[in-house]
Amino acid sequence: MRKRILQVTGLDKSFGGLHATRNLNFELFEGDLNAIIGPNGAGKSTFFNLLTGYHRPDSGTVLFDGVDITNRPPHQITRIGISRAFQVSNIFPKMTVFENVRSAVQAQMGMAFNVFGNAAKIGNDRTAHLLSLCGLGEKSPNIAGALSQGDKKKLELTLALAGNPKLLLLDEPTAGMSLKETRETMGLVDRLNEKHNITILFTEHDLSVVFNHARNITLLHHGEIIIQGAPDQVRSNETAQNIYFGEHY
Amino acid sequence: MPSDLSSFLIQLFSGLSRAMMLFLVASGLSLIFGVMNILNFAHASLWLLGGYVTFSLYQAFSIGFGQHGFLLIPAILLGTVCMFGIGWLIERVLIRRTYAYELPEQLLLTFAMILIIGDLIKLIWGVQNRRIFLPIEPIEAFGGFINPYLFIVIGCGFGIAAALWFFLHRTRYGKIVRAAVHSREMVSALGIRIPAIYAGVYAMGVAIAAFSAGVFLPIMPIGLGLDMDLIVQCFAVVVIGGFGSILGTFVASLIVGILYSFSVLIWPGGALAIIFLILVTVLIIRPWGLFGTEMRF
Amino acid sequence: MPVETKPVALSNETEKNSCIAALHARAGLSGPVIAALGLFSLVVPLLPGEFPTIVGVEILILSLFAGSFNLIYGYMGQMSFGQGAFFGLGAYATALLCRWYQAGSTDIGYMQFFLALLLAIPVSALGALVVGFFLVRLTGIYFSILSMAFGELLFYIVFSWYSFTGGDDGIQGIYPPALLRDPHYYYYFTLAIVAVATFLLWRISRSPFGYTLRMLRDNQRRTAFVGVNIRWAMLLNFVLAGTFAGVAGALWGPFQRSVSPTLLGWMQSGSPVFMTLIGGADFFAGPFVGALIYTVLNAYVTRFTVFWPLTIGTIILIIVLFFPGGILSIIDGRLSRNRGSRDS
Amino acid sequence: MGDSDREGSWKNTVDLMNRAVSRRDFIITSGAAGVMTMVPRFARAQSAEPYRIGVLLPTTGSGANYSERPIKILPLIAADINSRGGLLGKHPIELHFRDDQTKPDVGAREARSLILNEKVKTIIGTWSSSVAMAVQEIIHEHKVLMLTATSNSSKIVNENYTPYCFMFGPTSGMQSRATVVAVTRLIKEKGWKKYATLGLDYEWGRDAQRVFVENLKKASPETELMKELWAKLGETDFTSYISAVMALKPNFLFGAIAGKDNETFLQQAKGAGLFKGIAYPGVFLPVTELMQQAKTLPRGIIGINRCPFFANMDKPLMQKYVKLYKDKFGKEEFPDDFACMYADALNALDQGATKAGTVETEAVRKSLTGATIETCQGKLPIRDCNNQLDCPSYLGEVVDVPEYPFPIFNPKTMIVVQGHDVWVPTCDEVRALQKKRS
Repeated sequence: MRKRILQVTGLDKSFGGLHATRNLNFELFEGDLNAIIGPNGAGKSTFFNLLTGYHRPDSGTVLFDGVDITNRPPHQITRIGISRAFQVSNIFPKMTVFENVRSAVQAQMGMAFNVFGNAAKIGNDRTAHLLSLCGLGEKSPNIAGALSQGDKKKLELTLALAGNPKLLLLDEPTAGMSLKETRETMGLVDRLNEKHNITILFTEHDLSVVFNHARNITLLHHGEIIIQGAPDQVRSNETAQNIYFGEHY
Repeated sequence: MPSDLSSFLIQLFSGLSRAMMLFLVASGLSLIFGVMNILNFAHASLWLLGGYVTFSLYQAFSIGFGQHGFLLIPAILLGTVCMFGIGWLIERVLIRRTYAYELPEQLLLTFAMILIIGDLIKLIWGVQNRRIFLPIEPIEAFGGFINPYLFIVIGCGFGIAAALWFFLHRTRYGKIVRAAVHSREMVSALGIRIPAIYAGVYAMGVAIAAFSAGVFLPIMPIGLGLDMDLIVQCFAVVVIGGFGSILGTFVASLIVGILYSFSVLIWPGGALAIIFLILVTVLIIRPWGLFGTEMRF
Repeated sequence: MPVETKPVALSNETEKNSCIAALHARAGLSGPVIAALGLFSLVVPLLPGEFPTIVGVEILILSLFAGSFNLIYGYMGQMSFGQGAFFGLGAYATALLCRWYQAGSTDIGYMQFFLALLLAIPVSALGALVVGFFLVRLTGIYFSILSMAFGELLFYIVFSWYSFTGGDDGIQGIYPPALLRDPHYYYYFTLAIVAVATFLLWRISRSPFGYTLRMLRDNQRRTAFVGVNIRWAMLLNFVLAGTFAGVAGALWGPFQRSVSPTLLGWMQSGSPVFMTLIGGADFFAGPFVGALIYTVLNAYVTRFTVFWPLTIGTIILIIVLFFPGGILSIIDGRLSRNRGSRDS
Repeated sequence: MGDSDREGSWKNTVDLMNRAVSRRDFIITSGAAGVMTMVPRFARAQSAEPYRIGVLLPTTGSGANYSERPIKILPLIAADINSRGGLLGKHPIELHFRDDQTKPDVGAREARSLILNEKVKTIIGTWSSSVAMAVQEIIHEHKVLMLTATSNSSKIVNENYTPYCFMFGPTSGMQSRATVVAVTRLIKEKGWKKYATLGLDYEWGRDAQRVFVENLKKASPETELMKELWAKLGETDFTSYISAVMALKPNFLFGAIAGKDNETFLQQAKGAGLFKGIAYPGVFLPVTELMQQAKTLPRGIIGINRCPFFANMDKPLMQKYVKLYKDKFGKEEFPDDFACMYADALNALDQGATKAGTVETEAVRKSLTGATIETCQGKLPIRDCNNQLDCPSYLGEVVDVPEYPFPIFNPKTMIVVQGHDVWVPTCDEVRALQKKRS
């Protein structure tokens, strides 16, 4: 029996009367590599925001690894083990790539408030390791703000990994990437899941990516779960096709 | 507390006149920030400069046409036009260059302008206080005396407020300006020339300030350092009302002006502290002000 | 941009070039600049006349003041217009305790004097803690305005609390102990304190916390999502900056022999902003270079004109319009260009 | 300027200087302060070292309004003394202007700069008392003389006393007590029973109000204080205060308001009809204000000032000041209280040096302390326990007269309160107030 790592029950959130999520029930098991799909405005980003404490839910609970994290702020949730990569890259543009990741590593080590240590001597190995893992080793000395769009997304993922997460939330990890970069990134995602045993939940527009990599897919529409299941199940579901695939197929 | 209705009314009108004075100076500040995202530290200094310009125009008219109080009206109007031009020039020559920069540089630029304008006034007009004499006689009202000029001030305040409202809601240019408050991108996407709007708004803000300085000349002598006394209060008003919201500035002016006026009776000496308390409370609970829109940063 | 942390061509720089270049590579432009300033500061009292030493003391104190401000601005990315309040709090804490010790005479013992200086640390830290508690909820322009509002509030309290602070008259007759009354000794005394404080600031700027600040400057949301409590980080930094400003203020009173509420006012809060921008906020050494330039100009320009505001206003205007990175960024630009051409 | 001065005579220098000064704005001169005034050097070989004097007055901010005439008259007085060869006939006076920006720490720094760079032996000035007290510490330490008049906190001569500082005008305490003298007389005359006060909420305003209220309670215990109102420094709109006072309906209002705020208040109070039913005795109305507000000033209010030329036109020194001033700046121009007091200060220095027979600071200081000097208000002694000039305060009703294009105090009813009647009575009491200095 695999361990249940995330359990969401009855999650509700509305903005000014508009329901962004409605009575969401959702769970993830350790080692999952699952995806959430749905048309624009389906509530995917809101769902991530609720999980990571960026928004507070109106009602419902989020249990992570047996801990209730429903109303915790983002930094605590991150420290507990949920990391997040954003759709639009959220990096530290004025620092070098290496400093970006090293700062995040030091934060993960609980040293963010260490006033008298020497930052240049802390966490370098892990930083270098993460950078080479994500294929950014060469770019270490570059200023992050000057990276290409694809490299920024990679850096975004590296920053999320620096938190040493048990659960990694990826919001459209390949948006704006070339085909080659997409392949590299999703390869990395698979490796992270298999070798490093990180549970991963991602959203994606590119359905071929979703069906090739996700083991379990959840379809959201108007903040509600329409269907949940293996890729083939979702692909063949009629409601899903009407809502979503109709436009594509 | 005021013992009877008449003194209550007089105190109310005093508060209204203070409110209108704050509004006239602060509305330009609010407008400039709302549209251009620039905190114009130098606003009160430009206000003061407007006062000096109007003073000199009045002097010149008096020499040309003889002493007459009504000459103040063309002096104020011409002074407003002059300051509109100066405002336009400042935006074109100085402010425009800082749009690419971050907020701090813009703050600093206007901060430097305070110092420069102060010394320029000293160079041109000297250090003496300046005033305009109008033979104002108190009138009887509400069972006491009141300065009739207060009604002119209050009238000007409401007039400018109405004119601004009309401009922003009923004219094409005004609608563009309002749109620019909400989304700069959208306006430029419509193919409207943003730079012209910026220059216009900046100049308009300065012109309103100059207008009010002219209006106050007969009851408020001007001198060096006056801008420093005023600017912090204006900031308070703009922040309480919400940046960019003319309505907010108007309401905040009324709140501050009237509260100040009555607190003079209840807690003499504490009036300023009350303003600060309101300001701090608003900033903590609702940083974007009573009527402002949430921050765009 | 944190130029001092450019690890570009780290290894061959050190081997190839002189000692200065090595320092530059390791510590950016700031390393050699601070080293040069430090060496220069040792010989200032040897200059003819007493006045350069007096200006020197001002430079040292204001350097620390500007350096404390730059923790908030250059590193954390928020513009504080209320830093003068903590400078003033430190100055008043020291002044009040000094006055208490020297009631009835102008003599004060060394221990008492040092205690009075030390008192500035908890007082300004506490002040910054209270103000910071409210302030760190805001960023951007709202941070600036609220910092100014709180500064004015503290100014107003000191200004009107006659029985305790002496109101707007201020407090006069704050003398350091006998030996330190000589400006030369006071200079070296200040130099020692400022050197220690600068070293601490330097360590902070290179510490993990220093990088937490840079993260906050660059991207607050991401900072929260790497697991940093951004409010606490901003608050800690605000308290640190306030404390350093307070130490600077503590040194100011006994040097000027008096304190007054204008030290807390918003125009006073403007001076570290000017200094930092003149020197270059992206450099650790920026505020120090800026303080040097600003203070020397202020001390000598007033001998020739009363239009000091016009002078400094024009300088700031030119810097903002044409050299927005400050003096050091111009030098740094030159250096990197030269190096670039050498390398290629 | 440098060498070109050596050829020209002193007169040319002064002419050059005053041609600039005689523009309506003195500011050009003071703008070039460091350059214009520093080298009134004689070509004569026998002239000894010049006597350098620093003039520290604000030309920035709200205090600047009152610095104009002192800055204009001081070079004239210096030129006059220099026409005799300077102090002791051989030490020509050099004046160095500095702007203290009305900030105490700027004042202290400029004082140090004047002492250390320009080697001044005397500093004349400061407008704000807080600046004066900051400067006092510096001059005491460097043993440099300070002659002050405008900044008149009582602390300067009492609590913060230094033997190097001389006060040439009445202190705020003396002025408030003088006002009480006049007001007590009026209370008896007019049967006033109750009053209110309106003060500016800063040290001077608080101090002036407190001394007035305390002393009035002693002098006329039955007069009731209805309410104390406080306005902030730099208030631009007094309307609320004015209506509050009018609602109280006191017999009279005591105002501790000075400077531009005072003018703002008067202008707004007049428009609001405050003076129609409420007397306003004791408002600070220096000649500066009488001239500047010639048109707007409400007639009939009772003002106080420190050194009005019109009350002393029988004194030779005052005649000289007025003549010097009018010759240079035009018929319509008169020196104000501040100009006269600072002119007195410079003349006193001259007299002190002559009496001492040297320009050495210690000797001059000792010769001035306790001396009786010639001033534009006649022969007046300098108190030996705190260096306070025994100068009177003037209270009078604002009226128009044919002689001047601006109102003055009614010469017939003007009350002159002598300094020694209102200062801290005995020297022992003064010394008890003074703190020990090392």
